[in-house]
Amino acid sequence: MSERELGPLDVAAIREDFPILSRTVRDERPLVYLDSGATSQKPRQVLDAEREFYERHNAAVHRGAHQLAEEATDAYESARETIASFIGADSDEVVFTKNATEAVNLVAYAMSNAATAEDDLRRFQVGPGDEIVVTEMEHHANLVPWQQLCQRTGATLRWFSVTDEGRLDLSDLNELVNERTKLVAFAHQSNVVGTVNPVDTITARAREVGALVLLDACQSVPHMPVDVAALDVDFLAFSGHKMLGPNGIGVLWGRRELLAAMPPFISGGSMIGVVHMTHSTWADAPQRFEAGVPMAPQAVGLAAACDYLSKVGMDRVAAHEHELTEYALKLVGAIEGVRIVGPTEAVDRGGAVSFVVEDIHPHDLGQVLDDRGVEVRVGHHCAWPLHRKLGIVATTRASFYLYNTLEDVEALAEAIRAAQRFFGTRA
Amino acid sequence: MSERELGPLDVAAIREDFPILSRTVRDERPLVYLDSGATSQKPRQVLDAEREFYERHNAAVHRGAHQLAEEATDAYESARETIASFIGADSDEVVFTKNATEAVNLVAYAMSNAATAEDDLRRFQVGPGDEIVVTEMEHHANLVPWQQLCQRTGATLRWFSVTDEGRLDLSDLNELVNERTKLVAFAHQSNVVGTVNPVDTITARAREVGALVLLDACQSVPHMPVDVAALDVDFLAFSGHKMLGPNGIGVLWGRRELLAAMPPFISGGSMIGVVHMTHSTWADAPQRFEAGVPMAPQAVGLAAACDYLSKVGMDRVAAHEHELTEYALKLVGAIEGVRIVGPTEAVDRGGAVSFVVEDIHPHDLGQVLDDRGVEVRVGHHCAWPLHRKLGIVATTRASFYLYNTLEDVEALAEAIRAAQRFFGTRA
Amino acid sequence: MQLDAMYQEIILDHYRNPHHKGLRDPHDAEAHHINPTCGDEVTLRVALTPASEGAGLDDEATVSDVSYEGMGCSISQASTSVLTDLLIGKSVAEGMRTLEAFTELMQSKGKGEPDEDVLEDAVAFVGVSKYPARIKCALLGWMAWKDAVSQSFEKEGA
Amino acid sequence: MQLDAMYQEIILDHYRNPHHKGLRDPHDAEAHHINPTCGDEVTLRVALTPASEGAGLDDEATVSDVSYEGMGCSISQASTSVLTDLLIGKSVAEGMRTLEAFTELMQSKGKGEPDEDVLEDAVAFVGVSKYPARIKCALLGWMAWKDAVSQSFEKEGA
Ligand SMILES: Cc1ncc(COP(=O)(O)O)c(C=O)c1O
Ligand SMILES: Cc1ncc(COP(=O)(O)O)c(C=O)c1O
Repeated sequence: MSERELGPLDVAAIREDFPILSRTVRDERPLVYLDSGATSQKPRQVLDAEREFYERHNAAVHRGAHQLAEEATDAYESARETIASFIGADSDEVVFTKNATEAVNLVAYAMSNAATAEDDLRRFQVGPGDEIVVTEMEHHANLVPWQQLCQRTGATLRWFSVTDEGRLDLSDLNELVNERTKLVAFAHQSNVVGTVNPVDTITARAREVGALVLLDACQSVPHMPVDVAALDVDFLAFSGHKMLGPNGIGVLWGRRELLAAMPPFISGGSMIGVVHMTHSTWADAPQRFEAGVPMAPQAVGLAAACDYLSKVGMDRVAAHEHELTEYALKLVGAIEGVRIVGPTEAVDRGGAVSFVVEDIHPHDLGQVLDDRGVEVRVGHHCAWPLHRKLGIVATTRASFYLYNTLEDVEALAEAIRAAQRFFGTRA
Repeated sequence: MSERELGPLDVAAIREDFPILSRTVRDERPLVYLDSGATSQKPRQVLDAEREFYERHNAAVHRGAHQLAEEATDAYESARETIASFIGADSDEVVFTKNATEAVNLVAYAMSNAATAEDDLRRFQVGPGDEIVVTEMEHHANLVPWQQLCQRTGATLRWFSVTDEGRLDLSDLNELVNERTKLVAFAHQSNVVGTVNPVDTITARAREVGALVLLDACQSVPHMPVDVAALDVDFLAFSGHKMLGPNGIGVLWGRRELLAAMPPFISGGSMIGVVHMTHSTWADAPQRFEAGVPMAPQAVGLAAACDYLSKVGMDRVAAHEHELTEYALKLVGAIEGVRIVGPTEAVDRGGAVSFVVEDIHPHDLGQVLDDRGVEVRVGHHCAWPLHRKLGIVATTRASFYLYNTLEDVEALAEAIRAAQRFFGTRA
Repeated sequence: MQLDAMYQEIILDHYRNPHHKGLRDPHDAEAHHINPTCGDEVTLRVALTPASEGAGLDDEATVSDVSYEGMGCSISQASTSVLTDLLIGKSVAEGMRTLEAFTELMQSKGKGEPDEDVLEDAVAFVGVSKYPARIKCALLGWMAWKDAVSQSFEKEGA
Repeated sequence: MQLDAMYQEIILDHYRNPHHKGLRDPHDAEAHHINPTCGDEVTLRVALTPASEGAGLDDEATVSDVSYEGMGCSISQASTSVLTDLLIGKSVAEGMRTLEAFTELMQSKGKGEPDEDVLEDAVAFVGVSKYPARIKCALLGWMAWKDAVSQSFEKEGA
């Protein structure tokens, strides 16, 4: 899309839609919310859509024949369509979970369940001698479930290491991903260093050896156009709450033929075919993976979030964040005593900017920033191995979204300098 | 509590709090919502509490140090306290799940995970020769997960059968629950026939043989006072959406010492102690069982629901539903050609009233009822084995809550007669 | 009262007096389908006759018999009864086209303008398409028929 | 600016010039604690001396040394430094009472009125108790101390 076609975001108008952004924190400081990587704020439109569901159409979906149940089911399935088309998928390939973490666990547990299933599910079965490959920069949500799968099955966990600049080291790609590899799981975009990983390179190798690929899209789907048709991965996981949607809903997208064959994870009502005391059969996907009364109002809210983002345009969102990221890298990177952790150029890089400030622990830094209304995250951001690898206990992370402004970046830089003055580490 | 102290519910005032109850369905018929057993409607107070969280305090809980994160964490943990005290529990014994189905699966998966865990978790381990006991009246949510556990581990599933009146047949209690029994799982109150099961009798026997007890409280916690301290069970599972709370949240209550020992189920962020590439350790309960960004706004909404119910008084709610149930059993039971399925007296029985109408299939009956605005559920209500046992393919179920009136019951009876006229089965 | 639009006399007639009910032999294949939400079941058999002496079973084969047993609501029972009237004597290919027309009608949300030449009595089900929860009922027997035919083909091929 | 209330001079002094830092021998037990949200760590050793010649290790034993190594924020580091000043030379029982008083102060939401005779420099942490996310920081060394003491007792008992 050309510059002209794209045009900039009307951030001021967007901010009007987010009630929380007009509140103040601490001593009446305006809120500078720079923690969207952890969770995003919600526009009025999303909250209204969810409430409208509760006030007008609320019923248990897929379980009733009366009018409310019909309307609720229709709202739920229409939401699935909206969300599917937001990522270029068909709606029967979209499974609702409670968050991205459950989505990853769903695949990991389905794989160990395949081991005790009667059918021929070789594609999903793992055991001693088989390997699962992850990366050192994964969020715990895309690491611990695979550790646990290996523990349950006797498979081996291997991983790509990370360079000092926070990029994946792919030099041993062909060795790491080999004939024993059953699945490769990695983040589309790092939640700590912002790195956008080379999906094509990795999936190409995975395809050569017949390994499945799961992409953790928690930090990509909210921030850039993502099209599963173009990605050539097998599974995609993301959370609603990071993309203007409600809490309590996540998505697992999976290739139709894989979802069709995969054994269930959580079992119970609405995911069954027939139930006898001694055995049960399963419904088709996606229902097979959605046991119990689902989070229909949250699905409706998430669909409203997709509509909101689509209206703004994901290209525009990405371009806006790119601008913020460049500015932040420049402004924050220029402060004496501050070191950006991760790529210092806004190339193949999203808007999570982590850094360390000499002689000020992130907790202490975060405290000073908070005191000035600048809300960032401090710690290891659920990526402990990445921090250990980079030789850092903890970092401070600023992360952006469509409602952030260049002034927010300036407030961040100014607050860092204030912390340096407060702790006497710089003049 | 004496009659005078108790006093009746002010149903008219209560109904004012539920926006959906003033809508109409089909040809402008007033809504007669008799499907609360599937899901309840939500009062304004609950929707307001959830929205207030989003608009004022939204942040990722337990993951940030800034003011919003503090407020969000505080709201989430205060909600846990409210919900805990609603069932007479301590808050660190309350685990949030997405629904009751996940809560049951959590225990079932923790048990199979115990098998591959390194620690000594004998209490949770099951394998060939061990037995899990359920009942024939279970909702699929409290049956299929145990079938699956048995499939994963080689343990044997056994069950109490059900009498023709829809009561548990406990004649073989001592044989069924024996030294091989590792866990007994059963419903506090049937979602189909309304039967309230004799918890004490069953738990007493389970205690004798050292079996764990899980109570499916989906249909009891919303409708009667429930006090875990008095119940002597080990686990209790219920859903928020059936008790005026939001969708997307459920509760697993567990005894402190069991939760402390139990291995995790879903793994990822926020449930860890330390994470290395090769291994991880776990946080204490309840965090250990709450991986990923949780459904904090839904927890806040559920706490508001508990507050709402407490203010009305659970004794009052139970008494009101008892009155409705008695009236329904009388009115509906008196219609020629109608047979109540389950106890016909309102003794040890809650407000789920299922029935069959001679020569009219439940689907057809439901259609006529719906045409008149009377919203009931038809089918097997996720309790297929119970229906098979009772020799019925499907039933029609009316289920009540605090917002239902005696007039709703009359509308139901009138609509059944209308269906009989429509299909020409009675004059 | 929208009920009359849904429960047209034709439907109630077929429900009360189902055609071709009861399982019969000979048959090439039998399919058993269940509606998981309500537990309704249908067991349906098809007998096919090759289009010409010595030919195999293909799209040109004639549906020589359809018989069934089942329990369920008026919609599922009547629609299976209508199915037997429509399909017995037709070629498999014609049968599949009828199935397609019927499925399309069911997805029309009450707005379908069915071709009476193709669907005959089945046009009466247009009202059902307004009730999403009932569409499965109407399709139950049809899905079983489709399944039984492809089983017949597979058996032959094996 | 609420920061000054939180980061009192005493805290910053201890942070910049920690007391008794560095692991020393002899010691009876060592505990390693981690704050899972930020990764901060402390390794802390205790050496206990029985209350009287020949007596076992019990509540009357004297805390003869506390030494530690660790990385973390000003609050966790300063509070561990303050801890060593407060506990070295005290009896275990007195130490536990101090821990209790400190824990209570941390739970006071900024409204505690700490007993300066018991808590000495540790009263400076009252401001921290207003920030729930930081309470764990302040308690990190204290929890390690409690742990090391009970390990010492267990070893003796074994
Ligand atoms: C008795 C019983 N158990 C379990 C469940 C499952 O609850 P949910 O679907 O909210 O997980 C229900 C309701 O559907 C129920 O009535
Ligand atoms: C890259 C990445 N993966 C996974 C997750 C887990 O998401 P959730 O906690 O919503 O399940 C997150 C966010 O916390 C993330 O940033």
